Amino acid sequence: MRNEPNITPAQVAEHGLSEAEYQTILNVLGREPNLTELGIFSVMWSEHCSYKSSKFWLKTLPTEAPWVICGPGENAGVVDIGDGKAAIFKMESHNHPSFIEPYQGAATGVGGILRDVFTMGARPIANMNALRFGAPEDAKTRHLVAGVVAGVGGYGNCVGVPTVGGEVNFDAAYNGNILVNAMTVGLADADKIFYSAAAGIGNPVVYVGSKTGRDGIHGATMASAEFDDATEEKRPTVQVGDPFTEKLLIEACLELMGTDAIVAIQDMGAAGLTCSSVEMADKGGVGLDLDIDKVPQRETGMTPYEVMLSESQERMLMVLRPGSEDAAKAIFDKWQLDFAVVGRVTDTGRFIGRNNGAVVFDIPVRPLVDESPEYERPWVKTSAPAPLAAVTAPMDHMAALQIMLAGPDLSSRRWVWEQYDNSVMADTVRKPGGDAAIVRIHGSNRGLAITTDCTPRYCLADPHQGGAQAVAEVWRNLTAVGARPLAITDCLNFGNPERPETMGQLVGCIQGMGEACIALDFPVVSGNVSLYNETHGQAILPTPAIGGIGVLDDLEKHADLALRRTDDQIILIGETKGHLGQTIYLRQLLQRQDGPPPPVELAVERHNGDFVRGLIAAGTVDTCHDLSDGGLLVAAAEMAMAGDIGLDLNGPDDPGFWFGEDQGRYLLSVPATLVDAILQQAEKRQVPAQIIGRTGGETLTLNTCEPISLSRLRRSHEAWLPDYMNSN
Amino acid sequence: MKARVHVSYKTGVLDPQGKAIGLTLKNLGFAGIGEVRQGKLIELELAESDANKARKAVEAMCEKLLANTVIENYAIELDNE
Amino acid sequence: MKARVHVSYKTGVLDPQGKAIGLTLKNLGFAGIGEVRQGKLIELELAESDANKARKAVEAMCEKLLANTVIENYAIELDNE
Amino acid sequence: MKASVIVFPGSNCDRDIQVALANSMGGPVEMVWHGQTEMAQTDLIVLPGGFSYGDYLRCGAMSARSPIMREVVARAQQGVAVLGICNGFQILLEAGLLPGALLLNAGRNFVCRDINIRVENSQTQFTSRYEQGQILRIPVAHHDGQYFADPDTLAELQAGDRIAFRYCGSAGDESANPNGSIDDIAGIFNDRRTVLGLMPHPERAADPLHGGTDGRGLLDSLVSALS
Ligand SMILES: Nc1ncnc2c1ncn2[C@@H]1O[C@H](COP(=O)(O)OP(=O)(O)O)[C@@H](O)[C@H]1O
Ligand SMILES: [Mg+2]
Repeated sequence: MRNEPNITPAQVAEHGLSEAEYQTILNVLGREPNLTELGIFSVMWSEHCSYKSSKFWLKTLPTEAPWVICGPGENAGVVDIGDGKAAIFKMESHNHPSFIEPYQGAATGVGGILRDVFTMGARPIANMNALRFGAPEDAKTRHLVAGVVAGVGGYGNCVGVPTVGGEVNFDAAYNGNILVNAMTVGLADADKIFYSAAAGIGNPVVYVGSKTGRDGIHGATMASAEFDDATEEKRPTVQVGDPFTEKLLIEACLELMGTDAIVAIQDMGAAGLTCSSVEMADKGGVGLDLDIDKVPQRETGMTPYEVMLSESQERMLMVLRPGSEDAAKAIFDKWQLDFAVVGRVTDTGRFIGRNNGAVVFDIPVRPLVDESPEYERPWVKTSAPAPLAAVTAPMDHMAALQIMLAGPDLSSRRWVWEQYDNSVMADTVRKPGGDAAIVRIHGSNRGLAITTDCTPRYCLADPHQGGAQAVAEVWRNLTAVGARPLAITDCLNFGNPERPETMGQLVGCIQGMGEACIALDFPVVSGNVSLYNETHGQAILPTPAIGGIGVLDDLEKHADLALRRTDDQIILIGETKGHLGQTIYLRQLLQRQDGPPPPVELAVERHNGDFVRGLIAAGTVDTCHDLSDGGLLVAAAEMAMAGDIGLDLNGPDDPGFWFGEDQGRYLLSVPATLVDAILQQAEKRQVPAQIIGRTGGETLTLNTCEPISLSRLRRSHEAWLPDYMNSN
Repeated sequence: MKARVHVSYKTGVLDPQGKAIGLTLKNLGFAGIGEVRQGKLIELELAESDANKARKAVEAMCEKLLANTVIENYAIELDNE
Repeated sequence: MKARVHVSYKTGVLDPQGKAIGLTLKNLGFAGIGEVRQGKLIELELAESDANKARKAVEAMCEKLLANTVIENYAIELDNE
Repeated sequence: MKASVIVFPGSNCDRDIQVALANSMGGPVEMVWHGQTEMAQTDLIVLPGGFSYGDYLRCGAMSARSPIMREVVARAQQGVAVLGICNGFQILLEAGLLPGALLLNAGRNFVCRDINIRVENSQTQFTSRYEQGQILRIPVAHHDGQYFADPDTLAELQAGDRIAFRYCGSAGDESANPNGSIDDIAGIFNDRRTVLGLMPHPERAADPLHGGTDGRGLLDSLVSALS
């Protein structure tokens, strides 16, 4: 081992390690680490890589179902979707880099999640993006929205994977800490999944993709630290994405995966070469020897520390079968990508790095992973919200609707998704704008439905209900297009877990999510945790973003929210109690954020959803929209605007009826001839169903309110976001 | 007065465009090509005729808009200076 | 030897990027800004040490790849020339 | 009929056009790697959409200098039909097979949207299945789709009936130009009308599940002319 100066307490602190953690390192090594070793421990034990604050609670989430091929623990989750195919998917955060450099931060976020998915042998077929920004009035918001959206599009469009949906929220709680969560869904043959466990003593360890530079050194530790005014200093840790190289990497990897050369494969994400090699070695129960000087390098004079901790993008690590190196190299040469044998699998159980022959680090693999800290952080249960104070309607319902549809919460997101190529690959069946996107399983008549959802204001008021609601809404959005929900991925964005209140939010949300997953048979198969999302002690809203997929067995039988016919009857499915607590109505029209969020009754949710899905699968219903933000009247208006067909609605005058956000509800538009049969079936199944209107004309009409023309409604609904972005 | 602002990636920042250009030049048969970097050149016409003031103004423009100082450097050239 | 190639739009070709920069600068409160144009600056490291030969080579690169002469002009600067 | 799709590094609509063409032809479509210098006999060469070479430097610039392009130019000169879609259109311009250039969208953002185009010349092997003046609904998805030509070139295109498609509103009259293209141009022919370049993606409107099949006529026209 090279002689190096002793590690100082300041260096330990700089690496984000506590004294106790440093003690463990001393015990593991039986000696003092050198700087490279300290760096390796620090990234492996960062919150981002070790999940030290959340592991305990994550273990409580249900992860199994007969159709789950691979749950959490690998690069992404894998579920069987029938016909010998598997869907592989995951969501991941890139919050901190996107706040510092929105374009590149968002772009490299998309690149990272794509790699997690094609690492496992899948061709990526769809991207999603769940975005949370500060208040529109905040000076930085516009610039951040522009940069993030351009970055998501810039990367996804270039690699040729359609971005088919997502969400956008604005709230002052994100002013200093935006959320950029990206999800990728891929498709593979169910019997050709690739895993990351290294195996085969003596097998070559191969590095492919881009060269290693000094980018993002300590990126993983940055994602685990709070922001402060020194943030500027950390700037060079931002990386520039190269989607062109990523596209080549996808093609080259998939080509190599068509042969039998690969024993194990892992992308280099956070903590780069360190994390990927250690994980591969640990999963396989083997050791790994690396020749650091063999790693392709973009810059001269890089130290082993820098090579091991670099977060350069577009790189992968593989263990190959001996003798297959030349054939593999030929493929990467064809795609003009770097290829280098950088090490061997060993039976020592140690992770050893050599630079020009000299050992520069030597760490036992198991303890590096197993001894990683795990904290059962103290937490306090979020206190129950006070009951909702009385609500009086500030204006007539149609006026309220117009304001809501033309505001930051509910206005059209077209300005965003038109910057994303949503139809490349020519398999997009339902583009953004509906409840869930639908992508055809290539070459078949089956499809995957995909959505992401979370209602952070509910999670703030009641984490438990909010966590359950996020899962339920995903399930409902998949159901609303007729898909059979299969599984979810999550991206848990929270503040500083060392604060018991924040930890309480995390615990509450996970508990609520878990309950919903069990009740809906909807396991978690992958996910990501992003903590310390706060600036100057101001935490974000608790935001457990959920991404879900479902399968459609016959694409001819799916539903869409756009009205298709005049003289249809509109049927409301589910019970409407008129729950106004934490609604958009309160928030936007009365500037109030009180009361409990709507309760999620999981059994009812499932019962109503199964009923609706049955109608769609039977071909009886082709027009359906679930009820969420904004409630009934907003959903009805969205259906009318999308289909360019008017609506005449009738019901009680109570604002709770039209704007309440009761869960487990759907609107159906059905030809008059089918109405009776549907209502009878509903009655038999004890599913609440009632007629609330009919389609036709060019206006939206509600009871005795003044009708509004659809074109006017649409104009203001479409205008808010582009107007906001174009004004400065 | 005319100002020319040259914006380029900081050293150490990956320049995917430059990389691809270098590759293509090699594929086209050009030999002896080392690193290739692509930057932006922004040319501005300014009403200001005092060079000092002009430089100050352009510097402010760079900091505020023209360069992304997280990953880019800038250099300013003024006509008649 | 280092070569710098400056590629800019020919007059008459719309430059939406330059236009938008000009507009944003005005919105940011900068006054007295006339036309703004955005071009590219490509920097190449060359093994060639003879300036004449280097210029010839870079000219060929421009004609073959670096500039689209339908819409763009180019200018070459060599270090040590 | 034999059709070949050229695959460049970064092409990403190669499979899409392959599938759509195969459906129209009822037979297989050859994929040709850009690094090849030769190509089997073929009746149609397609340069697909995508981000070849990442659209770095200029869209299509590096692909236009790929080894296979020498052969594509030679075949085009012999009169073999060549179709360039989106990035393929950009490559055709960079390769000099069509005049003009494609610049950054006037709105400076990537734009992905269903738009209307009007068939301006139905008397060609690319468009015979359409009516003159027919309005088609087809998606565009591009960042650099603003067609530009100097006044002389533009006049030549207009006089020679070489404008294939123009962006238009749903009634076919008012302008609904998504990228600021000069004269609302969405696609152009070479002087012999054997080469077509266009920004919209017919292969994404070729199947009922795409939400429309207006792009299919272009492929069917080629199949009926070249079979
Ligand atoms: N960032 C985004 N990227 C792509 N599509 C988006 C984005 N934000 C919203 N959308 C799309 O806009 C539509 C409305 O979004 P949202 O109101 O969140 O739907 P829902 O209430 O059904 O969950 C959806 O189709 C969604 O996919
Ligand atoms: Mg919905």
